[in-house]
Amino acid sequence: MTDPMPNTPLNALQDPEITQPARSQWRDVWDQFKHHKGALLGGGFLIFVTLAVLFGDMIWQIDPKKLDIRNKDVRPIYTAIWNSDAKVSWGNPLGTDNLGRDQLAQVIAGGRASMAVGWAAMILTMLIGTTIGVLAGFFKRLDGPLMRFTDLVLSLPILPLLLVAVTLFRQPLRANFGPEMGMFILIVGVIGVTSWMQAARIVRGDILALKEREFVLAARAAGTTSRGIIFRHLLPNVLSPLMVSATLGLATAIITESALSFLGVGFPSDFPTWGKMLADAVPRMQEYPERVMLPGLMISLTVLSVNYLGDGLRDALDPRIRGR
Amino acid sequence: MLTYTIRRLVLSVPTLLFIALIIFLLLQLAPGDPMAQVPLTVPPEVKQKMREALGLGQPIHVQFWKWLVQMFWIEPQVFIDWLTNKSALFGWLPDTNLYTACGPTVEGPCDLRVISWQTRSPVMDIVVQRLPQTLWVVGMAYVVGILIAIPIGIYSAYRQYSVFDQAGTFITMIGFSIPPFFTGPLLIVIFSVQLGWFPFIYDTTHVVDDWDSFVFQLQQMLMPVMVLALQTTAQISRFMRASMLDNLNQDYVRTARAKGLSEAIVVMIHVLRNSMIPVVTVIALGVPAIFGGAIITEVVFSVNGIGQLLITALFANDLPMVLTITFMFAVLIVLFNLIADILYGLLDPRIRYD
Amino acid sequence: ERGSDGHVGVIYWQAPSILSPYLSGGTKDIEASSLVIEPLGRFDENGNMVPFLAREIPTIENGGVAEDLTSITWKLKEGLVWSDGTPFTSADVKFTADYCMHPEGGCAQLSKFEGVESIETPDDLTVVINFKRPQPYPYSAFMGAQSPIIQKAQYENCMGAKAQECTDANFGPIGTGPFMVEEFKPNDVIQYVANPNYRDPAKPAFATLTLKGGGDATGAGRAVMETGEYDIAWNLQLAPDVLAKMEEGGMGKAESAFGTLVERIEMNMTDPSPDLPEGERATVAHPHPILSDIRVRKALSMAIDRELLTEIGYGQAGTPTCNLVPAPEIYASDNTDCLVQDIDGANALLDEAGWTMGSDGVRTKDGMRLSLLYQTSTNAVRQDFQALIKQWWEEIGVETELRNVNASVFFGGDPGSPDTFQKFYADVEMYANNFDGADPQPYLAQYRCGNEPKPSSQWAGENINRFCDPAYDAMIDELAATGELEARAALAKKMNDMLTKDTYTIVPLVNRGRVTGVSNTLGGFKHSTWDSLLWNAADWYRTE
Amino acid sequence: MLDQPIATIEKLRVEFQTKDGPVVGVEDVSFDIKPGETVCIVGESGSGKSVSSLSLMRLVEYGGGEIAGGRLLFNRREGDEIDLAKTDQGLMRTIRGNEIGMIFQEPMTALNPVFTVGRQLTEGLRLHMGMNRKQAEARALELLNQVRIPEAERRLKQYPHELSGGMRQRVVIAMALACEPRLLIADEPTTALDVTIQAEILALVDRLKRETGTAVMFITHDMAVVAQMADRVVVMYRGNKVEEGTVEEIFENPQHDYTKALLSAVPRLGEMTGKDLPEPMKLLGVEGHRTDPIPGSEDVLLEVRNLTTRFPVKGGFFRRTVANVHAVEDVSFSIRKGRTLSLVGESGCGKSTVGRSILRLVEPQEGHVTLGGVDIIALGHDGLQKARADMQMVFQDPFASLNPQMQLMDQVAEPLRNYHVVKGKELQDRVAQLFDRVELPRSFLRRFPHELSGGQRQRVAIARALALNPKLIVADEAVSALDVSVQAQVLNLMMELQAELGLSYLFISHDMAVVERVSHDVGVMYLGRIVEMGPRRAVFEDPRHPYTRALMKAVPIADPHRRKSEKELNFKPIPSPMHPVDYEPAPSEYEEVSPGHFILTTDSGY
Ligand SMILES: Nc1ncnc2c1ncn2[C@@H]1O[C@H](COP(=O)(O)OP(=O)(O)OP(=O)(O)O)[C@@H](O)[C@H]1O
Ligand SMILES: Nc1ncnc2c1ncn2[C@@H]1O[C@H](COP(=O)(O)OP(=O)(O)OP(=O)(O)O)[C@@H](O)[C@H]1O
Ligand SMILES: [Mg+2]
Ligand SMILES: [Mg+2]
Repeated sequence: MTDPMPNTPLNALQDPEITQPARSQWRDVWDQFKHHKGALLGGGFLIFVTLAVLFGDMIWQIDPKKLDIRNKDVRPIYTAIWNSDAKVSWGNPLGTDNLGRDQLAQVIAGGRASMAVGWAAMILTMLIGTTIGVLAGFFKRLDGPLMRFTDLVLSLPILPLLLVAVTLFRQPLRANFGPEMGMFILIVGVIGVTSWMQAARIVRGDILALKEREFVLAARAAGTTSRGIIFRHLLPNVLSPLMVSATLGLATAIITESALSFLGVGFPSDFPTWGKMLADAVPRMQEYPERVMLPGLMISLTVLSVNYLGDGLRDALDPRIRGR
Repeated sequence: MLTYTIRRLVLSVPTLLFIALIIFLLLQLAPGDPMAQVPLTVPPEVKQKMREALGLGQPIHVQFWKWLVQMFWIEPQVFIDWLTNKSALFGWLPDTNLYTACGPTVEGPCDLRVISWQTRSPVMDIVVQRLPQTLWVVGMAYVVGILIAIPIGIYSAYRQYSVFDQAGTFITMIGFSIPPFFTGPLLIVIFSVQLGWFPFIYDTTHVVDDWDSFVFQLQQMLMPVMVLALQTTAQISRFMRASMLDNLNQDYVRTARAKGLSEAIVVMIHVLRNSMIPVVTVIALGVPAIFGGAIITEVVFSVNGIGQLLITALFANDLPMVLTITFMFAVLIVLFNLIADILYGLLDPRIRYD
Repeated sequence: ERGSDGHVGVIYWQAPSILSPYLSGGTKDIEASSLVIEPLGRFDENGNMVPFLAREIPTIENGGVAEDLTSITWKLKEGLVWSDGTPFTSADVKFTADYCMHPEGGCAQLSKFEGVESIETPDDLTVVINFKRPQPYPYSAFMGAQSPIIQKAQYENCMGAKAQECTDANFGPIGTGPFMVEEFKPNDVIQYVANPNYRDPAKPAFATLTLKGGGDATGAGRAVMETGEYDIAWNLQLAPDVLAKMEEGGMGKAESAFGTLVERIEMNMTDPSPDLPEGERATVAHPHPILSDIRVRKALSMAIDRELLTEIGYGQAGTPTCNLVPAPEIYASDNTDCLVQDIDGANALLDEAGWTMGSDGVRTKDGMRLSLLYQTSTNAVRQDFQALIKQWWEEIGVETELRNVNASVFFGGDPGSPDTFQKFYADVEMYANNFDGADPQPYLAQYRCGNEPKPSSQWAGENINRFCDPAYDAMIDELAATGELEARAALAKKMNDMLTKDTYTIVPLVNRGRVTGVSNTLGGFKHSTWDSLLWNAADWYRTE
Repeated sequence: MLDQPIATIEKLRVEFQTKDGPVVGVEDVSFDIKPGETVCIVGESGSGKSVSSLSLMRLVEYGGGEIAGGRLLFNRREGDEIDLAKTDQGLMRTIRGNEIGMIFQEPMTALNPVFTVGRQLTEGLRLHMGMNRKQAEARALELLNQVRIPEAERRLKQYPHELSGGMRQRVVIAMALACEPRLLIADEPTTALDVTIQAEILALVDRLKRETGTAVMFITHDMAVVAQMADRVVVMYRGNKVEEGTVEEIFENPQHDYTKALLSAVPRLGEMTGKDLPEPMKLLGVEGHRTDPIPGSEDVLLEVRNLTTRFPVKGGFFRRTVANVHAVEDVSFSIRKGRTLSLVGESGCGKSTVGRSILRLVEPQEGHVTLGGVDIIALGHDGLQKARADMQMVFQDPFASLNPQMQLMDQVAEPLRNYHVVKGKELQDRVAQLFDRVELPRSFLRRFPHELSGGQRQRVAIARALALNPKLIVADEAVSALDVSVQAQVLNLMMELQAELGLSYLFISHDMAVVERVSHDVGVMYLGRIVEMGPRRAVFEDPRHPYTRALMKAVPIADPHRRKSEKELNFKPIPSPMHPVDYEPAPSEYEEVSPGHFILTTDSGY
């Protein structure tokens, strides 16, 4: 494994030629990403869950809202292993709830709502947070006012805001988008409006530091406008910290929605979400532990995989790590 | 440093006033009428009179001004009176009597405190009543969470990607993602129902005066504290780990090792001290949240702290209560932001504020 | 012996916020204050009147009630003292009435004193109440937990508008009851100690009582039946299987007692459409486009399987009913037609009404979809009911949108909120209601034309459905003038039927028992649904 | 006994386990160090110098490395010899800092920012020498005096950031010397420092070696430093030792190709003596490039008059300006077409600020800047953007000045896009031509900065600066971060471009040897002012201003026969450029000592 000794002084001074062919950035990101087992698993799980909640109802066609009182309190199929008397049925592999709704169908439908809330709220959070963070970090004049504004929003409790929003906007939203979509917009909106502050602070901090970096100065010297600097140079560089807070944001949005369901200010009662399934199952968790486990596990695993995915993406997107 | 602190404090006054105004306006938007509970039979003129007694029906800016006066002028007077008359610490001071309560027997000028619409009693009194349990349970949970989180964070970072690190990440994330309305009942079923070890209805009237009552206090605190601490632990340990990782690769760590210092000293003194700087500020920033952020846990264990007070007030349309509590949160947030900044300056000699 | 049994704990998952029934209509507040202040007489577990501060219940037979029903004379027990040791006199009783009837006081129990013209106190032990008109049921004032006697000395300066400012009195009333307030933490907990001046020297058996508020019904049930931390848990509206599981804990029982509490669906007779201008929405100006047709209402009722609802939601603690007034016996109509579910019949009825089934399973008529918004308060059992009923209604081609509102808001009565049950910005809504005491007259009188919640009355009013029928109004007046019990009962049944099976304005579902968790070691607890749950706290004792 | 080496490295091999499999840090290195001797390890960046030294300390393990083979024999104080490669970490701890001291490269980060200097100094003493606190403090004080830190007593209580870079590096040295180690490893101890401070530190290490007889292993990539310090030299190349010999042997008679090439690339102060014009370096083995002098023209391109730039310092309760940093004070000069003006001076004297003020990347307070007849200072926002097309900038750190997230193609195309010069296919061609120009393969177009070496990155930066055909390029320390060999190539490239395109450079540097090589004219800056300015030859061969003289003296010369003695060094600390708001500095006045050669006659603060 010895390097060929340079036979001429010329070679001695040349940099070792890069031999691999040029690769696209995304290929590179993927290569780095591949090394992170947790991220791969997390990403895989997330894709699986997303596909499952999106298309699961095509395969498992039972209506999640359909009540079947005769078939209530069916245990999941695997309980038969240790308890041969258990009421199980292949028609409801994961059992049914106290009104005979199929749990599998509910998990699928609930996941769709939870994931949609999570993603939408996260994207909204990131949009607001990034905009405010960039403006505050880049334009010195805006920094003070925007940061005070951030303090202000931080001190607003989410619950009163939601209640106010519900009373003010539910009617028009319901009229325009229907009860479920209207509530969805409302919840996503409120979560988005009350949780962007963390992202804004992170972005602002990073922008403040990046702004002093030489490549920004170089871009400015090359005649790039502020707009160009923000979009071409700064934003791509705050991507990896943003990624982390985005993944956390997704997780908190899912959890916040479930807390709202628990407090009874969320979706209509027959509209399943993981949070509501969990909340509904809590009083019977001794007799039917699977009913809390199922949505609980889904929430936890999703959050966990999102977190791992975020870790992996951060590593993959950070050129300092990728470069070495 | 002192100038900086004073400057920030002075600057925070307009910020707070502004925040108060925004909250006030926001709550005005919210529907709510304190006269909702008054029966129909009361004639409208009387209702109007009652409204006026509560300061309603006046133009918004007058109402706001009135609230400000009550909050910043009258309540402090009450507090000073209490300090000089009743409190153990300052009771030796000559008794003051700045505040004259309006009451059925009082003639002449009197001061009206911020009155809750729901209970018709001063808001501040109720808030003060709620402080002990909030601090015992929610505050303690924060402390416990931090105490658990920091060692976990340190060790996870020191042995990055080890089994401990992976398991720690896994467990803390699970802890982070499981809502308290599940963990709470779970603990209750296990520890109260099955094992019968702890009571789960929090007794807010319990007074700690001897060892036994202290033990009881610990028992009744344990479960809510555990539920809440789980979340704190999850978050702080992530921060701690990240911060440690940042510092473990610094040049000064190599210098310390080159001096022949043992690993324990290198990690626990050189690295930890630096890593704590950002974490301490994160911890300070989290303090305001503990006062309001535990609503669900408070409901599950009937702790009835400030979070529960806020939510009942909200549902009962008790505007003065909501306004006061939210404003107190805002004060805490602004204050702890300042504290976090000052702590940063104190902990990190490189930062100088002047 | 007084105080020998130590401590007793009561848990209410709604926390009392004030200790005066005159300033708050909330059950939690009324019942919490019932331990301290007492009325002249109460209703026992069977709905019978028992004298408390009065020597006996005045009747026409014993001469207490005037023949012409225009006055009632109460004789007070001798030697009664307030907990502070001062004597209890008829002046206190008269003061109580003056306090509540003060026009500026905002008294929440003013209806109890309706029709009262004057109160005389010929001597310290006699109270005479004169009515404006003959009062066939003269027991509304000073009977039951809603109108206890407060101490004149304590409240003298709290008349009228000042009532609100008397925090000390409102938080710590002086009473004649078995307990006195030691510490009151609003919305949290109340500590009581035995009243040293209680009239029966051997009672109460408990030296202290804690009334803890807050948490949720599940927690409250658990604390009594599974961990035994508390002795009484109030109002456990939990699914029967959940309650049964809790009873397995072995520390207590879920006791249910039936009264007049009926879980029902109310049909909105007016149009709640948001397209209407604010102020006209859900008012009598616009009849409901769908529900005005009695056939639709009837079909909706026929589609419901009340047996199943009861089994799922209440088990032993409920019976299916078709009546608005299910008790007392003599007032209960024998109406049982609704108990059998009839989907086909309902479908036929809707066909007949001109609602044709669409391809998506929803009926339409003249381009209008048979689509209803169904609201109720947030509560696990109610949500189960909603889901079940929605399913049945879908089977008859009715599209249903569900909504649940936080109970505090739903029943909060706030005219600013669009979500109160009075505003009824929905097509149908579900809740439970009952009447105090044993006389249904005021209850039935609620459905008078004009008594509906409307903008001009700040959305207050009890005629929730906006029902209006002159014939019914006439019966209300007739009932008010009838003194004879049989005739009253017949009239009341007729009125009940009119609201339920004749018009399907109110669709009763379940006659709900009140479920209370009671510790196995608590003796003497008598479950009355007619009065405060804690009405006989003086008689409680510890077994074993 | 004296001849017996203190440390012997035999066939050392170090591997790093990385995600992409094992990486060999050091492949095969053997040499020894005798007491009282300075062995210099040279080699370009990444050749394994640091890894070798860290292996000797057994610190590589903490960086993820592993000693895969070889022996590291060390003679302990008690006289027994042990193999450090096999010693356990417990025993190592008693050796580290005690018998082997180490000085690290970066004085800014080698000290823990949150502990006082005193605490960090005494830590090792208390551990190894068993001293109590008092004794340790006394010894620390003694050490600080030994390394000539003024006001040593006060320094002990200060935090690292309160000390200047030079002082910090001295503290690190004091720390390494604390327990009187028998072997001192200095890993590039002066790379980050100013020439003057560097000279002092070198002298200090040399003196310590002489006085205490410590063996020194001195790692550097700077051949001039080697010439000043070494007794023996070990040359490393890509993980291997390629040559070893006494310092004279290496300099006079290098055997290995790499050593030869390296020496040919080193600019030596004095090489240009007698020449008026700059000329590209002759690089060994690089055939066919011209090394003709570059004449330039006489037309003035850039005219700077009385440029003053100050940075406000805010403070007090109302955040008002309480003082100003006088970064640039009354500076005037001009640059002719096709010529290079160099600005030299110590760190913080305002060189960069001059460059940035000309492009108005910072706003100057006063003064006139005219570029080809355009008054830059008077321009509005749009005009300025247009004007910047004529003047471009190349920054110091090739890594920092390229956006890590952008492909090189886009980075070079950015100025073209900004000015809408060309579009589409044409744009790509243009960028490709620019790559050819700076001798980068076109296959690099789609790469990212991290995939390139430092020299290649700097070429990209130059290509970007060239994109708009500017008339002036401000090269702010454009080669300081590069290895000598790479530096020589980049310098040659710049000079070739100048010869071909008639570019003018404002060349900012603190490296006198480089400046001597490239400039037509030189300005020496001190504390915001130009203290001496004139044709390069005049300034270098006949420095008049006392500061210029001191600076020249401090520059190490890459010739082992011209070592400097410590006595010649005598520097004053630079005074602070911060002044209260009402401070009104006097204007600069110059005296022309020979044609075009001016020196400052008014007070410069030196
Ligand atoms: N922690 C590490 N992980 C992986 N590879 C490493 C690590 N440290 C050093 N290397 C590799 O070992 C080789 C030698 O590095 P070393 O730091 O010794 O170079 P150097 O000669 O000191 O360079 P410089 O002059 O830049 O300090 C390099 O190729 C480098 O990539
Ligand atoms: N943005 C700024 N704000 C405040 N002070 C500044 C700023 N930029 C530079 N200075 C100060 O101006 C002085 C000159 O700085 P400048 O960067 O021009 O020095 P330099 O000669 O380029 O130094 P170096 O060789 O270290 O790059 C220094 O004292 C520096 O601290
Ligand atoms: Mg190195
Ligand atoms: Mg500079």
